[in-house]
Amino acid sequence: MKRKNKLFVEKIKTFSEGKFGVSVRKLTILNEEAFILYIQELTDGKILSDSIIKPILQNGKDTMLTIDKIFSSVIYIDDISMDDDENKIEDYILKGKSIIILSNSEKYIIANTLKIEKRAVSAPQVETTLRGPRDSFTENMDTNLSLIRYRIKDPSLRMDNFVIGRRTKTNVAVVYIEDIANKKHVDEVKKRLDEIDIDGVLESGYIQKFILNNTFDLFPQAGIVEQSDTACQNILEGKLCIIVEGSNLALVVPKTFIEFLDTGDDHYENLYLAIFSKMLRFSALGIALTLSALYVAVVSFHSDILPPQYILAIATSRVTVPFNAFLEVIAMEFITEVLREASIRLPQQVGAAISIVGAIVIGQAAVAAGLISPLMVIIASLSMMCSFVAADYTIMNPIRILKFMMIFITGIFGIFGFTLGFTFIIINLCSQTSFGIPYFAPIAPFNFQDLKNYIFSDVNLERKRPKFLNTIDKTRK
Amino acid sequence: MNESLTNRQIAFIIFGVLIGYGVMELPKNVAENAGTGGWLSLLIATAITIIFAYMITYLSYVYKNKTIYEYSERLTGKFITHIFMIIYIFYYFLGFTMITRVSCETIKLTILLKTPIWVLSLLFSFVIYYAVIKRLRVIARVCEIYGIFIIIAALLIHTSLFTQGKLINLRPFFVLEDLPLYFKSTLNMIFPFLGIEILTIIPFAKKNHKKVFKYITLMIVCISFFYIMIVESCISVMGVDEIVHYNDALYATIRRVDIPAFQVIRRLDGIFLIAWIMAIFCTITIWCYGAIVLLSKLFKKIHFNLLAFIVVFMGYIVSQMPTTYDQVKKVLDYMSYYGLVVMGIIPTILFFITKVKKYDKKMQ
Amino acid sequence: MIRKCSKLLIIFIFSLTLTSCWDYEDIDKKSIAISIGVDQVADKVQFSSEITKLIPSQGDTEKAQTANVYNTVSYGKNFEDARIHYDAINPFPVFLGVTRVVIFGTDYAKKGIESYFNRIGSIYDYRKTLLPVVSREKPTELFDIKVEKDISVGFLIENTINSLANSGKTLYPNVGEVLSNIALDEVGYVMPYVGIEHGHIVYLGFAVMKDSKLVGVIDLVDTDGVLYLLAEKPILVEAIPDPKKEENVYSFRTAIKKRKIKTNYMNKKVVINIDLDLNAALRYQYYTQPVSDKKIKKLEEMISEKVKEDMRNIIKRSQKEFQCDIFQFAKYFRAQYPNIYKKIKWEDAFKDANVNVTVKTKIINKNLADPNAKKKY
Amino acid sequence: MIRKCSNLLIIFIASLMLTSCWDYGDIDKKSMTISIGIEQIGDKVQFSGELAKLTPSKEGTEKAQTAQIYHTVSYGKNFEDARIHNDVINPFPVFLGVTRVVVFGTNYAKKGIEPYLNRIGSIYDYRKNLLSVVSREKPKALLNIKVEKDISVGFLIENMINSLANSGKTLYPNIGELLSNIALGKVGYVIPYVGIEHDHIAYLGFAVMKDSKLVGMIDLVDTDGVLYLLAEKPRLVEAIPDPEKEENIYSFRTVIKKRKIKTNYIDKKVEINIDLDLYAALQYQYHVAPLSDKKIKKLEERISEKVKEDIGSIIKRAQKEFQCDIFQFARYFRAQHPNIYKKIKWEEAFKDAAVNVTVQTKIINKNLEDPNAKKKY
Repeated sequence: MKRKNKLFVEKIKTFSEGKFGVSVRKLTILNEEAFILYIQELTDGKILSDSIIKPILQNGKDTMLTIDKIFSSVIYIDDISMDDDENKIEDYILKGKSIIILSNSEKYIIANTLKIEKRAVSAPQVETTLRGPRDSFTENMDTNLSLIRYRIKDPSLRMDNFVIGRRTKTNVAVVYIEDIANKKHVDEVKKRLDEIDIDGVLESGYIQKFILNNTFDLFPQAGIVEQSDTACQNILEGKLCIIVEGSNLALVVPKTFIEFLDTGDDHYENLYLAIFSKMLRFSALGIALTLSALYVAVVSFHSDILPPQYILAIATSRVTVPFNAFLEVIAMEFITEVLREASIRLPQQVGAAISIVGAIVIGQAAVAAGLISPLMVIIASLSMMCSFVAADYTIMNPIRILKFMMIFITGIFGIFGFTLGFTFIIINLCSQTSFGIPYFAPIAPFNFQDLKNYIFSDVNLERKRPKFLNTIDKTRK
Repeated sequence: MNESLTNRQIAFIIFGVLIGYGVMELPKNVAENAGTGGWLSLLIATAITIIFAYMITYLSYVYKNKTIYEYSERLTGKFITHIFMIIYIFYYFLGFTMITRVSCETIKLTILLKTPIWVLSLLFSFVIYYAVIKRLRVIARVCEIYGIFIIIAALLIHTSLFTQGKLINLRPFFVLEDLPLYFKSTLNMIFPFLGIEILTIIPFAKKNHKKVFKYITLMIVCISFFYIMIVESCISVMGVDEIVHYNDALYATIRRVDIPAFQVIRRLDGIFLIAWIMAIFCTITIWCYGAIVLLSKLFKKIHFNLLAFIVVFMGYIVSQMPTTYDQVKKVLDYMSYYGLVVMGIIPTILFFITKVKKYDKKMQ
Repeated sequence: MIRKCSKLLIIFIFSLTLTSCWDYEDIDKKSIAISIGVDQVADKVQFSSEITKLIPSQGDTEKAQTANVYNTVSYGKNFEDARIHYDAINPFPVFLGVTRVVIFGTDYAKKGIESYFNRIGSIYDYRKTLLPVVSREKPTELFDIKVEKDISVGFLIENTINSLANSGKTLYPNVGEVLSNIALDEVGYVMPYVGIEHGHIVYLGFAVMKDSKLVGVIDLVDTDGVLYLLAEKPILVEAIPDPKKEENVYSFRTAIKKRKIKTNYMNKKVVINIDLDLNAALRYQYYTQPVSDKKIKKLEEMISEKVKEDMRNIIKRSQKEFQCDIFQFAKYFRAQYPNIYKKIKWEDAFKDANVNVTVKTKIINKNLADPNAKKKY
Repeated sequence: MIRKCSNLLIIFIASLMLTSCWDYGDIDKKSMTISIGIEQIGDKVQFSGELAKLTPSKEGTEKAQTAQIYHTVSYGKNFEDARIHNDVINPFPVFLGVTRVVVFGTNYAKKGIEPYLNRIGSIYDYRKNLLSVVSREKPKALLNIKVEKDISVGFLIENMINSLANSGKTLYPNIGELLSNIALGKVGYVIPYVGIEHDHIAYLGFAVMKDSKLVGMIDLVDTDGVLYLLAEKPRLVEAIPDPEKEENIYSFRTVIKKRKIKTNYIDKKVEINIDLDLYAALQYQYHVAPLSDKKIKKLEERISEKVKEDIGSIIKRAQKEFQCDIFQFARYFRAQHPNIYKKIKWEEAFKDAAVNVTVQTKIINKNLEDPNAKKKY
């Protein structure tokens, strides 16, 4: 009986040396001492004193307190439990819990007094939309889960919790609706999350790297989501949302190529605007990838594709330019990429101004100095603007890289190289799978219904959930 | 490895195989053999192809998820199957190399004058190798996307060609006395229809039920209308006498037309080139895939990717061998007769054996 | 103590280096010479050149306009003398890094241009990839021509020769190659020959230089032979009349597939065997006639015959008229028989060397045309 | 192992490809020909070209201004020779993708333009929908005219013929159509004929080509007949004098409603029936005079009569003077009787073919005017 107590006392002794940053509070009540172990930075001092120390001291004045009595009738905290395993004490304390040990008791009480500073729920920065709720995810796990929970009040909403990272022990929650999400996907995600063996997870990006099926795949297979309503939309559709403690961007898995271009507010606007903005985004994606390459193909290889007036106009505008078209395009694209990177890295006040000023001033000066043809400045800035169009910016990163590949191959083979470069990208896209679902789903293995629903993205027309997800509960209505 | 494709993907694979290099000199062959009444011989050729296609689909339909190797082994025994396999492999390999070579030759003579041939076919081989090692399902998906793009581009181009052409060039539509000529000319109109036999290597799964026949015949009819549209629009622009002089008849016609209505793309050769190179890519990838699959059936031990590398590498070497353009053309002419054997005779033999031995009843 | 004076030392060295930057000079503070003309007038050497005028013209728009050009002329007993007179005129030090072309007048070329080549080889900022050209008229006349097609005469000549060389119709010998030929002194070399016709600067053909002295000119029409021998990738057009019907001409574009030059030395006589494999592509016929295989064979022979004819009489001309090995066969002979080469005197050996040329042509395509298509009606 | 060597292979090939871009040539490094003139002088072929000068004029304004023009001339015994002499003048490789018009001189047209048409058909960067024109004066003179109305002579001619063709007053035959007529063999064709009138470039009518040789000229005035037969949508103006009062003229604009050409072959003679339905719209009367229905009937007959006479005379002229089927009736005959066409020789058959023309006109509107309104006072 006494053995367990002796271990507890040793534990208290080691902690009280103050090496671990754990503070020990001794309370003497009637005939015995009670010890409260907690980490200063992680506990809410007010709760500790009001709902633990005060009641113990008051009740301890006149009655004999045993551990069970304290547990059941003294402490006011809601989340409270009992345990007797001594080496779990450290974990509980590190998790921000406080431990109450009586000098002669065999068990100890674990009370959740966690309090860390958290950002208020603010408007989305990454995925800003015109119409749509403003509350986006924050770094705090509970707020994120509460944002989802209050939107989907479905009993079968499951939030499986995982602890990943030997040292950081970050909580990762996989949120899905049990009778919609496809069993195979859920198990696959769980299997991969369990397999992760790493010392620390700091952002959802880490998790994303692990659940890819091949690290060298060019296109992202998990979408990021910052707005809680888009997250709930995906969960309702049958996808899984992975929320990582300490990161404000949740992951949505599995995600196909065209869903990266689908913003939340398409579903709220009227039908025609949704269709129009979808077409706009697709053509912008195409322009971002191919416009510079086509400029090189037309100016330097087969310039008789254009009618005569256009050829003469381009030729006269390019006369003073010392570089050939290929180098000019590479230089201009490089400048626009540098500007984009600079505008992100610079602090907020300076950043926005720099990118616009930079693009115009450099463009204008380059044209005035006769280094770049005016047409090229237009093309470079247009393709830069087009690359901001996608709702989920992660799809645009590979496009920016592939643009250079297309320019190089067109610079060598003209239209022939252009077509084969484009084919190379299409093959790569079609061969990729995101959790078993073909990446180019509604287009490549063609399904008219899904494609229609995707383009219209109108809730009352959409009777069925996308077939490629093959969810358990098929119908929406 | 489940290689099952949806009916729609099978139809688009046939579209990808048929529409390729044959389209480029189709107007010339038709005009040379059958004059302005060529559309009739095209229809006759389509009818024959539909019959062959029906037979091959029936075979694949009866022997679910089996390729020709398996069900011909069942029907005709090991030895004959090996002969068939060698015939098919050589046919696919020859097709793959010669079409690559003749397309690179045409691309060199039309748009990239100073680029050497070996570089063009090297780039082709790279992309084809990348496509082939991704296996049939990815090729089917690519063919689906490209099929739609090619159809849209073709409709745009050929309707505008019709507006520029003269109706009088198309007449006389039908000359009674020339009827035997039309039948005779279907013989050398086989080349554009070569490719149906690819169905033998596509294993049908349960989901390819009865409707697959409808899909395939519908696609072949749509392809034949596609061909007739091309031939009639080219003859309407160039006239029967002029078009026989150009081996790249379709490209010559497109370079001859200037549609003031589309302001920027008034010269259509930009769109046409992209669509045509995509079509060539689909054809060559599927022919190459055919050769590799059958080879992998014979040499089970060698890993598929290694086999693919060998076939593509050998194909590249063989495609550099012929020195002049006319040699390649001669090989392609023999290919069309060889194609008759592969597309016609062997499937009919297997079809009759199945019917005679009533295997199809047993398999149900 | 060392600490104290080391600081002093650093300051002193620092100030020294700051004040005197030796090689520093802005590009716009230099008079940039675009092309140099060298000619012999009586006993004086004449330097004439085109220098870019960098003063912004009156309508000063911030758009950088291409430089326009002014000409200068200076005379002197020898190069150094002429150069001093030349410097005396220019406001800024002369910068030769941009020079595109050196034009030698005919009289100077006749006297010998080796001396100026060595000068080019040695002066620091002269680029060795400079284009040397011999001109029929005087360089000063050439520079006085009003040029609308290009920025200046220098650019025009260099662009013309460059575009012709890229399309395989002439040679683009740069100073480096000429210097190496001079070093191998038993051989001559050819240089582009330009002149003025109807107010246009025109490439007339090749100037043949023996011991760097102008000995003759090869007209444009018969430069084919030289190109088949010397050019890297000559792409030439041969117009072959139809054997039966004279006025139907077949136009072929020929490209070299393989060129082998073998020399051997038999009973005191040098034998040079040149064999050439040509790929010919029939571009079009004046009047489309069916072309049977037999006729293809016939045409192949006629092309080989014509090309052999061209090469043979250009070599005969270089043996008889110019009497010098302008095709640098010496290099091949020395490569194959180094010891014999040391013994014999190559100039005379070359003069009476017998040369046999074998040409095989193969018509590879008919430019996607099918002349023998059967007409329906 | 394969993985390792395949990486090596890829790097090697990538670097190889990067260094040598074979077909690379920027558009502004090309001398773009706007129009080409071909003339036969003695036994030499003369190419005179009009090229776009891309060097911006001295006042380099900000907006891209239209290109200026410069001219080149070159001679040669055949096209290939003339082309080389043309290349030696231009600083950059010649680019023919922008060519607007090909001008044939009269004596070259007389000798036969088929060779040059085949050349256009085969050269890669020639656009086949080029306009070809025969000029009365020498092409060199035509191209050197100072033009203020348009950028250059080439653009001027092309825009002029194009606008006339769009308004149905002339034909716009591009090279493609001419080549298919030549391939058809037994027919002639007409090409626009231009010349210089009081130093303005003017469209003079049609040049008639038999076996691609110039045999005659149809003046502008009597081209109506040709347009009624060949143009797709001719819109011509007919001035018809009032039957009673001569000097009051009615001006009609006529449009074709239906045009049917039927041919048949009766006892060894070809018979061509052309029937034509015209819509005529009265534009105005010189002197406004009331117009009764009877008079409208009368005017309709007069119009049909005039058009019938125009067409009849031009066909008779084609049969007698030019003796060749310039209206390509052969196509209609072949379409309707293919086997007879195989048997007979069309040139002779056409010469003595019986042609009957029937024209019906219908006056559809009087341009919203009411000439027979009764005046009150």
